[in-house]
Amino acid sequence: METLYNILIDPFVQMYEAPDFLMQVLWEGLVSGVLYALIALGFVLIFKSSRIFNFAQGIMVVFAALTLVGLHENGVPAWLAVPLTLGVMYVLAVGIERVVLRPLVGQPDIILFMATIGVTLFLIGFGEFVFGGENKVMITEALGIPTGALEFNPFGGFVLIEEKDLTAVVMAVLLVFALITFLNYSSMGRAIRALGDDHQAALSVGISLSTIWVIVWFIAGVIALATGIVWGARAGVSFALEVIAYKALPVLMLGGLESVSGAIVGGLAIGILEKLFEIYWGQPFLGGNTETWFAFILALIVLLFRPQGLFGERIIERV
Amino acid sequence: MAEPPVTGGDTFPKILFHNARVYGQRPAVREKEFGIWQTWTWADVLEEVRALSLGLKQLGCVAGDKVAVIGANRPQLYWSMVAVQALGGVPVPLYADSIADEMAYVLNHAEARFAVVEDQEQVDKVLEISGELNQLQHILYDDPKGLRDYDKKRLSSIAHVQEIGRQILASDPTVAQAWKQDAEQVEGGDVAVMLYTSGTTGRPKGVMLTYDNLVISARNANDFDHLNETEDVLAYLPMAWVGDHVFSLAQAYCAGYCVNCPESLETVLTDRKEIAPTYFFAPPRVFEGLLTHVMVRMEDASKTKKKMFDYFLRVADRVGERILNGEKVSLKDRLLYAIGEFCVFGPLKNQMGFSRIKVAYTAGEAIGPEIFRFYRSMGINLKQLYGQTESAVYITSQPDGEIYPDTVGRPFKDVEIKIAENGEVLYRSPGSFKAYFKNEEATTSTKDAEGWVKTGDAGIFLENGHLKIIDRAKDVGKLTDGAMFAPKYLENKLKFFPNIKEAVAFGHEKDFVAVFINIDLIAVGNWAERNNISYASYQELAANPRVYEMIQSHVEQVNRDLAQEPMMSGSQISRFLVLHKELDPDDGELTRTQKVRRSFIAERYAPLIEALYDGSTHKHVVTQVSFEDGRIGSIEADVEIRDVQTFPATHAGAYQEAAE
Amino acid sequence: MNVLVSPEDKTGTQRKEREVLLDLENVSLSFGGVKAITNISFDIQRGEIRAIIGPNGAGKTSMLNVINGFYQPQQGRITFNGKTRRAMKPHLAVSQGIARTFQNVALFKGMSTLDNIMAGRATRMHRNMFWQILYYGPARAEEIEHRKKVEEIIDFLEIQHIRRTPVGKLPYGLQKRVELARALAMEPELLLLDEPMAGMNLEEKEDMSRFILDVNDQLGTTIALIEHDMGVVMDLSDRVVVLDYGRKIADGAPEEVQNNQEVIDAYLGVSH
Amino acid sequence: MLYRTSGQFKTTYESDQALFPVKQDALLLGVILLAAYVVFPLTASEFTFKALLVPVLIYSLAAMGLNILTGYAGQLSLGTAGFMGVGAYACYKLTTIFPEMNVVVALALSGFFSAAVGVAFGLPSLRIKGFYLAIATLASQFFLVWLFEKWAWLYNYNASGAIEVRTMEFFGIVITGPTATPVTQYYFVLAVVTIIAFAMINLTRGRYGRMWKAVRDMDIAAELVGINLMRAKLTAFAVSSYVVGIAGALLVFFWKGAAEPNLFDIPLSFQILFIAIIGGLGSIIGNFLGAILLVALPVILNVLPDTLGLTINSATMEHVNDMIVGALIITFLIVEPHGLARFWALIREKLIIWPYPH
Repeated sequence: METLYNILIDPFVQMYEAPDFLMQVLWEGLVSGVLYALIALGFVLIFKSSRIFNFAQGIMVVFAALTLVGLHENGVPAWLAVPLTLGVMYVLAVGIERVVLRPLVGQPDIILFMATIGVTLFLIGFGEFVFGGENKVMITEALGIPTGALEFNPFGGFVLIEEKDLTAVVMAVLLVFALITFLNYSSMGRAIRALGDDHQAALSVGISLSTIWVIVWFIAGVIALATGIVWGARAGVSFALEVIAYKALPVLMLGGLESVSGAIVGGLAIGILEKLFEIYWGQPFLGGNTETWFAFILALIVLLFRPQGLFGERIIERV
Repeated sequence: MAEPPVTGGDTFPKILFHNARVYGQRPAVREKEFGIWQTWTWADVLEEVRALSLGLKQLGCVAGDKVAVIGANRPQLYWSMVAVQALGGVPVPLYADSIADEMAYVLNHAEARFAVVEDQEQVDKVLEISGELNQLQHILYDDPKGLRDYDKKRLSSIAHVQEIGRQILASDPTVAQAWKQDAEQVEGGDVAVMLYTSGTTGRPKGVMLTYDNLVISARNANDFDHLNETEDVLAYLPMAWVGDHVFSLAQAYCAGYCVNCPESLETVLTDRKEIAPTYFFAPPRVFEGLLTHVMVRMEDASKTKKKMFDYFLRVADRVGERILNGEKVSLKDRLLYAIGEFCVFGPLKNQMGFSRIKVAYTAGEAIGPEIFRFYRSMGINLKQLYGQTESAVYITSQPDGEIYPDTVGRPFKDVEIKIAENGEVLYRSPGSFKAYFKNEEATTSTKDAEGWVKTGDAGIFLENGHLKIIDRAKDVGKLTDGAMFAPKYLENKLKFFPNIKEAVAFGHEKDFVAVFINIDLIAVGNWAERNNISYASYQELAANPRVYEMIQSHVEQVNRDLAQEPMMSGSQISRFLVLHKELDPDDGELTRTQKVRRSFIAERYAPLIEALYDGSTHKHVVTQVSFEDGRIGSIEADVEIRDVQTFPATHAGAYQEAAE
Repeated sequence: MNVLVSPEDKTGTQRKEREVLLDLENVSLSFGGVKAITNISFDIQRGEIRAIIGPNGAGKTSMLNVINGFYQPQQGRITFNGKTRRAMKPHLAVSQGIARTFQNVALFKGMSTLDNIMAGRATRMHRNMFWQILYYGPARAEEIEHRKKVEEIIDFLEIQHIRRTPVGKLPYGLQKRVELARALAMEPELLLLDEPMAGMNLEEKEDMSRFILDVNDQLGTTIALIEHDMGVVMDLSDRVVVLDYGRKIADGAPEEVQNNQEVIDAYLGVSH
Repeated sequence: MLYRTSGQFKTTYESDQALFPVKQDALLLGVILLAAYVVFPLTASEFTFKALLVPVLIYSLAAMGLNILTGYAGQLSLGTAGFMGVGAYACYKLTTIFPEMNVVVALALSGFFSAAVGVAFGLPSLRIKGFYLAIATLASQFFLVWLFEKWAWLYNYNASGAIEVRTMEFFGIVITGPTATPVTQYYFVLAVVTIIAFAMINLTRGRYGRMWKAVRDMDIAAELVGINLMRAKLTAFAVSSYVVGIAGALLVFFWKGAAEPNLFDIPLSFQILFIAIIGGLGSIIGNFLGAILLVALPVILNVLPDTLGLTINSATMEHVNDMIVGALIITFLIVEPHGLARFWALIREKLIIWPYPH
């Protein structure tokens, strides 16, 4: 009985009794959720436009961050390092289009998926080969990101909000808005969205498929860089970061592979829920570190009841 | 004549008893069906034949009855022949593709009381003519597909008849013994089978062959090529043809070897590859087609592979046949040949299904020397023989080590041969037929009182003792100077050049020999393409001077060969022309089997023949043609006529020596 | 030899008894408000060839999907072989005796012709994993027993030469034939054919018609068939039911249906 | 050229459905088995056993298990390493709880544990398809590794958090633990792999194989020919996880000797997946070819600089290795998306129709 009480009732009692701590937890969760959502957005963009499940999205985050820090370490000033890194991401997008996508066009999904795993492996090797494998510190200050912390005292308690996290959220929001604007109001954006439904229709807009692919992969690269900077500022830069790439996957399961809004809502939900679970249930009862799997199990359970995901449409099978 | 051999018996039912005892568990028949080679051992075959035989007996089949057998090579049809023989009846195999009219004639003439047929198609054919058939009582069929709703009063499946036989066997244990005793009453001198020959003129004649004819010939043939119970043959030629009857039944029973029936006519190639027969017969066109197939497929090969392929083919051409004949060949060549065997010949034989070939025969027509040599150089012991229905196949045959592309071999064991005044080949042998069924007149005109049988073919003996067939005896003529003129012989020599598709020779009662030539549009077309000669039609290509030059060189080559041959040097070709149109069955110039209709052509192109002999170099002609869509039109042409060089004879008088 | 063919003295008498094999009563089917089939009733008699025709979008394929349990109708009764049901798991259709082919060939592309047809015998094979692993004894015996049946079907439909070919490499007409073979391997009482001749040339159509008649005639299989080629429908079928916009507009012998004004209008009203 | 199939006709379905209907295939296999059972043990060094032969066999086996699920039944899985871990931990617990238990029995039983876990995680496959399922299998991956870390009972409360294999005997011969010789371990692994490989070949060419492939190629049609999708998918998960579990147990017991939870983390899953894909999905021999390539390559890359007289530090070498493997995967997918097995099949086909080009 007591165990049941401890598991089912007590955590909520704690939340009620220490609302400031709950708020702190929710904020932390929200920040992670924003990052998950960003990575998931990269996935969705690429999947929508080319039906490729881009496993390399997570590693592109690390690669972008690593390139930025690496350049700076080698004496490139920060204001130059950012556009240079964007240049590298563009080259990467072109390279992937030429070397991987073009020769493999028309192959089954799983083959393309495997190819992106190959890209992942290659990027890990390449990044470490060039910049070394050790953990690096994000050049937060050089980029002009504030590093202070804001203190609030709601409910007579204490909540600390780091300014770089705040910057992250703001940046993310801006990025998402920019992206949505681009997708909805530019002809290129509309072409990208149309591509998901019908290749021919998209081509009739007058933009070649390979251009679209390069652009989409480049946008994914930009998102990766933004995510990399923010996450790197929180956790340092190394390929250990790739774990967060995996986090985007349950987000995709929840939100659907093709839904931009799904990616955002799913990302935030998972960020917050996994944090809550870890703090109130994981650490007291399960020895902690439940964040590695919580999101997956959650997504799995949701999918069992809604196989089409939260935002997907019901599929009618035809023969 | 030789003594009838005693081992195994002198009739097929008796040999079957012997085989079931001696080779009981060895495979006797295989048939590709349902994806695998269904196999029956000799013991199984005896059981099947006995059941069928007793069932037939129940249906009323008695000694002396004729039973027609119609269809493709199916084990059940082969069994039905022996089942009938065991009752003292005579099987009469018919060509499965013969039209209803022909079939009606043969069935009536043979007085067939039963017909054993393959499938619905044949049943339909027989039922269609059943009104005209006075004797026919009952039809048996093998494949029941589509026959479900047929009236079964006069129709039973073979399986059903066998079931009746098995019930009789089960109900009375003495039946088996009685049946066997009855079967043993039949003797070697009795008629075993009647084979109808599709004569070029008149109605088909029923050739009656006795058990002795078949059994002795088969045993001699098996001895000659050392064939035994381990052989595998593929039964794919028409069952009504004497060759199939001897190879797939007589020799198979006598040696105890296994006969393999392909799944269908379309799958013969794959089936042959699977079985890889050890003993194989095919008419020249099969070998020719196969070689073309190989060469066409090799055209797409990569450059290096093609080079290697060509190189080893040259090696084979140089030494392959000598190695096959057991002659002395240098170690280096042997080594090269061995490498070629690994890289090319072995795989090629594998693809053609000739990996296990012990002996292969070709007969019926002249085979191109190139083609003949190709197979022999691959290490395939391909030989030629000469025979006909009336002789139960074997008249002459080439012994191992004495192989020539242009002969048909030495007289077969127990066969005597002589050449008549007019050049016709006559023989007397244990295989020569008893008589034509119900045709005394034809019998006496073919077979004389001493047993000499006219073959209808003209031939000569070469100094090496081999017989060489020249032409149909009735076509052989004489030039005005008395030299022998064998048109088909000349035509064949010309046709061995790939560029020449057809040739028609004239010369009987003329001063010299002259020929019409049809070029091969594909071969010459390729040559023209390579040499940048443009042409719009057959007619234009045929009239091209460079084509004429090429053909002229071929004709002169033929003359050069003829000059060295006994008897033939006098009939060298003096003049030729290349016809302005292709000879076509639609115009009646060829038969449907692509044979030249000599007299028709002579009539149709009389002006051209005239021009050949009046010395003119050009002749303008108008010819009527029928197009594929049935319209009739005419073509006009100015046909060039050329003179050809002839050569002095280098071989006169050889014939007389050889004939003695 | 050929066990597909019943003993010879047996003739097709059973067909004349006119026993109802499948009876549909007032069946309706809709997808989220869209009505695919509205209140349709008709029956299929044992041994007949029953055609279901109608313009595009008339609900023909949905009808087949209802019959074999792939779609669950919202209303109505389906009586097959004396048993009444509304819902059924689709994979149970085969063990009930219903097999079908598909409008767009639905073969297993990565498998050979032989394996595709063998897959049609899935419900009849039962040897457990232990024997399967050994591929010996009972498992092999079972495999061979079914291979024999399958070979008879291969022989029946004359597809011997493509036995080992991966079906993905076959021309369309042959794929259709393999699909029919797979359906026959299920030894169905009722065979549903969804446009068996779509996309075929004349010769292939003739072959297929012959096979359909053979199946009906020699194996005694009842056939329900959707087909656009009216000539084929008139030649093959014993009775025809006509659908339009999910409703039944005619039912009867081919020549009756052919002259029915409503049918003529339905066809004229729709362009193809 | 070498494949001369003429004259190899079949008179019974038994021979037509034999393991090797073509004589030359059987011959080739004989040669390979001879090499594996006789030539290698006589010639290989300790290093070769430890770095090449044993890992190749174990990885092949794991990939074979994955191939059953992904290549035959069409269910993409990214959680192979987790199931390997279940096999390894189950074997560890079995041998410590029942010290008398024969190691072969423990091995065989441990497969059942991974099979059970596999079926449990396979249940979602009944509702979830394609990439969604692939992501779902990652759930098992992360959850299981977390479990190996947190559930101290699994590693007998060792302070290190790792499992260590004690010395065990098999009919008097030491086969596990530090004192076991590489040759005996190699023979043991080889025997296990041989047996399972034959079992899988048999399984995949029989009714289960057809059932799985039908589900893979077109699940709706499979259902309508009467295949129970649930049963087909779950048996695939069970068989796959069984084999994978045994591979995991072999990995720890006969190669590494000890294991920490992170051994079974996602990189191992991916390595197995690479082997299966480069080897060829839907093939058994492909797994061996893929494992040879992906295991041998790093070893060669490590040895190569030494033999060339270059000194490159091992960390750099590892990075280069990653790059090369990544590039190789992409290249292979472009050149032959169906893997080495298809490559071999094409060569074999060429040899059969030789000298014809096609």
